[in-house]
Amino acid sequence: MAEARYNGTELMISLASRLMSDNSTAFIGTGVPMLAAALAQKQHAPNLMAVFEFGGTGAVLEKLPLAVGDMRTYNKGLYAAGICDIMEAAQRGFIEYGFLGAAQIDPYGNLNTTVIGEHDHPKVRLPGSGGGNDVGSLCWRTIIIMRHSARSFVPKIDFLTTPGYLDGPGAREKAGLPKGTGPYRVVTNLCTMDFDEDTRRMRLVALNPGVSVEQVVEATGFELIIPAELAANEPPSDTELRILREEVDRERYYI
Amino acid sequence: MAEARYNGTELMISLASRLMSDNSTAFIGTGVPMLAAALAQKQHAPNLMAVFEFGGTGAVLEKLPLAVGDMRTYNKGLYAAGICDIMEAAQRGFIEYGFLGAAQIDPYGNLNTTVIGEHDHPKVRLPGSGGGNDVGSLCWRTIIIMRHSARSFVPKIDFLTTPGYLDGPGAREKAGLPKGTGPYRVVTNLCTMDFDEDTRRMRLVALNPGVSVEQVVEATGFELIIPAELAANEPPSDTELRILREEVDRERYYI
Amino acid sequence: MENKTLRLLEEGQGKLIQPFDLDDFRALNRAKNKALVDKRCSEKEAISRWVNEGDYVGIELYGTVRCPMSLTREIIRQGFKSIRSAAQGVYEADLLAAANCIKEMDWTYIGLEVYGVSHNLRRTVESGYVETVVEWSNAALAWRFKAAAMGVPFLPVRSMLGTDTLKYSAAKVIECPFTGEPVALIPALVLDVGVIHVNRADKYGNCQIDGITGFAAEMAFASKRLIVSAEEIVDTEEIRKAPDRTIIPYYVVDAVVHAPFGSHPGEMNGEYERDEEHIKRYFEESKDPQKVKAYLDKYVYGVADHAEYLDLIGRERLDGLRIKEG
Amino acid sequence: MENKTLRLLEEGQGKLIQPFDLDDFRALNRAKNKALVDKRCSEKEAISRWVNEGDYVGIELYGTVRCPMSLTREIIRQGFKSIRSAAQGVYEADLLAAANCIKEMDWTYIGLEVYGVSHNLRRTVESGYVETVVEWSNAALAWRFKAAAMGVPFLPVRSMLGTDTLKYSAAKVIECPFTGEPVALIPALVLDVGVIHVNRADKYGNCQIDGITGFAAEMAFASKRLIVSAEEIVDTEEIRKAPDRTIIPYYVVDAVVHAPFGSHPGEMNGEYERDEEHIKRYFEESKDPQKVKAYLDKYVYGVADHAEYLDLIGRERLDGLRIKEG
Repeated sequence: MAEARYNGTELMISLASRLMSDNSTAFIGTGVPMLAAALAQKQHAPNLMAVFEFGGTGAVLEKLPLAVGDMRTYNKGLYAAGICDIMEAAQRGFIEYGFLGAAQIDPYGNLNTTVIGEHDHPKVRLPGSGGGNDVGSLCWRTIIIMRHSARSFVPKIDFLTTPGYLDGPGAREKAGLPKGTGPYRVVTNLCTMDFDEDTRRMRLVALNPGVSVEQVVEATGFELIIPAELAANEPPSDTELRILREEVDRERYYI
Repeated sequence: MAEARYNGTELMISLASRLMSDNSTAFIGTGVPMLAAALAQKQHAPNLMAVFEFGGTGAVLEKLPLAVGDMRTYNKGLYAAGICDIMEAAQRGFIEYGFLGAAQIDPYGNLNTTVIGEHDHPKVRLPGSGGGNDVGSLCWRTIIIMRHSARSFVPKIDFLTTPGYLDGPGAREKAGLPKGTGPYRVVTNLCTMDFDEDTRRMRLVALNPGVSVEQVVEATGFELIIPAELAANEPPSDTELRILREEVDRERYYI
Repeated sequence: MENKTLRLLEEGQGKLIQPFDLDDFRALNRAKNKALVDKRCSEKEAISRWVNEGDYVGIELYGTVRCPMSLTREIIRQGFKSIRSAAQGVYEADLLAAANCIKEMDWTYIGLEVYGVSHNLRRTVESGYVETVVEWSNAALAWRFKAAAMGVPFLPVRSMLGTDTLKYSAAKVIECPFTGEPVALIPALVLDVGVIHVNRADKYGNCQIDGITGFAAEMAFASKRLIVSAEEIVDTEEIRKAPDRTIIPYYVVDAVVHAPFGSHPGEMNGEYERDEEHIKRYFEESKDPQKVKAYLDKYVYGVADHAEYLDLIGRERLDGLRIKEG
Repeated sequence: MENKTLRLLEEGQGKLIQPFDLDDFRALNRAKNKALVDKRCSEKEAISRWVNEGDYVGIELYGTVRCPMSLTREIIRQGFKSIRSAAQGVYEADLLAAANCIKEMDWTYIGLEVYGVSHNLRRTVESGYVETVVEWSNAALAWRFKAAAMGVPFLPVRSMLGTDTLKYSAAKVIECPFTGEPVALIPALVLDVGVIHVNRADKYGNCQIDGITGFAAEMAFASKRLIVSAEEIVDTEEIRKAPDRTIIPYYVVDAVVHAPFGSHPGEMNGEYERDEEHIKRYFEESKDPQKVKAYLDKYVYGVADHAEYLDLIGRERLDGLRIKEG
């Protein structure tokens, strides 16, 4: 697959960053999303407003924050408030993009970050919802970033931590979740996927460089919708890689 | 009644101020209560924490505030927040004394500050609840300050703006109001009254200087409980009068 | 799950003057431009662009403190006749009433504090010009803004219970599903337009307020459209130096009006005292409808804008109101 | 009125670990002394006086920022074994888990952010030492503190709906009496003890925080007993100069602990960076229970108090973490 010019993480970061439009808002959690947002700000989205869970808004992402409450999340910011203020802004519809990851994902984009096995006697205790459920409930468009494997892309997840499209069309609204929200894209080391409007099931959109449909199908534990026409994801440009390596994550915490 | 050494307002202010104990908290509205609190602070209650509706807490009442949002309400204060913060502090039980006035009061201490006549076609439109209903609902002990007359002390008020004991014992709790709260004293130009524990009806406690029981009964439009023993309210001392006239209300806005 | 229910114990009979749809509100908030764009404009432009006849308009202030008076006078000047509003004010509500701008009101308190009842409000309500009056407590109204600001349909509260205030409001009382006890639910109040005066703002709308904040943040976040006026316009670098001083972030703001002495005849936290003489005279005159008309003709209709108003009041007089250091 | 009802659509099956009675909470708040009294004491005094075995203890922080670590280490040092807590932290929760202090948890997120999962938490939960785990989202937990801070039994929210997170929480879903749509209700969380670290406080407990405030105010107001530690103790005149900077007012505070570098190895807004090397090493070692024990023996049990801890870390090293001006 991807040649040695870049690694899978760098690819996912650049793909995610390209999904964010300028003059918009993104709810940023720790890890890859921070790098994607920082990269977007330095590229096509200088006016992307980065919103951090614990209160930072409009920070200039010069140095990579290591934590969602890190000083860098409100460094030279425009508004340093508290977690409730930010979550309520999301509840009021102010936040366009949210980023999520998970141990397990199902065909409807529902996510598990809580337990593997039974909740009360877990095989593996995972970190929990954190802000994930709130992001998946309240942001307009959530972008899910994961490594692609049949172990994590499963027909049924052990625990539904964060809502995707639940069990199909209209289910979110029926549950009382804000109208018009839900998973927007799934970005993996193999491809980009979205969700079919009629079934709300995951659909392949674009393959990463050197990746075949067969590879994607093999790494997906459920039936994926494969459209007749597929786009191709451009690899990270030299500029993107330079910014990532020399500006965004100098210390290489993530890449 | 009261000789010319002081007027009825000055008497009511000093009586009200004496009801507030030190190291406590008082929710202060505009008018007489502000003067009473300021007087108390300068006399027996230096640690009386004055809380103002729009956010001021712990101010040093050097100059008389003219409005509940006046700068003087947080001048050298300890905490300048917003109306919700203050009202929520009251809802959490932090505020001991609240002061209320009204156009009409009934035997249970229920107050009308909304309309005389029918609500939808009022004879007289009064200022409304303002913070009154909140004070009467959320403070532990409310002190009602009014001029005594049969026109305002009535068997049935035209509109129940602010809760006293509603229709008797247990009625506040039954309505969902916080336990153990309610009217504490009624201070008038004629006397001080409280509320009988068994019936929650108004009861005479102490007569003002030179006032007879008959005068009080005559000025009360409903049957007042008259106990066998009555206390006597001390007139404002020279010190109290000096502080009121020379320090608290120099401009004589109220007295 | 099996059909469990909760008891709905009481429903206020007051009209919900401003029905809300949180998903529509979300869509409007989503559509607001998040870019840093210069939003400065005059009172005239702000009101004519962002306020429509019949709108539900909220004006934030307390007593005579931090009142957006230059914007309030512009609303009157532009001749609105059927504004719906939350009456939690003093001088500004009295003035709007005097000019017959208001048709429906969520009412909590309108009086002139130390100077007593509001004659203009009495006239406009007792005469029936104001068609609908719905009762609320001060906290309830502030909490209704807070509910909208939180993006939720209601907030539970422990005041208003057992009273006619609740009966003539649009609140409801339910049996709490956690405690089993009665609790009042007050509906979110999503404003068409919010009008707020602050100490300083940058051209994008990031606002700082000194001293108590009243319900500025709650109202700002509860407004579909938000007009702020500021005593001073500062560079954004000032904002970035202390982001924890920002009470209202730029992205909720639609218009920024530079209005020095914008609260006159009211006061401004830490900047100037209220014009006691002017207010006292106004409240005296307000007993007489003719004199009120004369006041409006002179101070509102008779001037083209806030600058002319300040000239009329007199710069020297205004300087005299400034708070001296210390 | 006639028997109207609302539908109760869903009830989370999770345990309400900390049942609440708002009227009892009111009585406790009423009993707090409102006088300005000196509340300064040591970590040892604060924890032994205000924390009891089995208490529900909340520790406010975000990631590794503004952590009351000197107080957390004292809780471990005093050997508590059955604390109930809200796990919304990182390093401090990991440490409490490593020392087996916790029996029941309201859980939202416990991981080490950039360094991945918390090995100690995994062990304590997977081994069953922690008997009860109730799920919540981050916002839901913060809003539960906010409900208590507002003095109301619950808050309505639009997250958690439709998920197992709600099913394994103690939230309920009702039909909104205003919109008719489903809305989640999350119960108030009234803490026995709240533990918060701030930039500066006066001896009475008036606290200032620089930068983002996390959920400090909500937790402070949701606590029956409140212990604050501060990097710096300032004169009350400093507080009175800027009352609008007070995030936590004195009257809710029970103990004030002077704890310079109290957040170490975490960071402090505007004062010092986190000790990356120390944290990285700890998280590496935390994979091995023996090494965790050695860490606790050295940095917690092996020192008498915070002063000794700082000596052990080394004053020079600490100075190196200070943020240089600009």
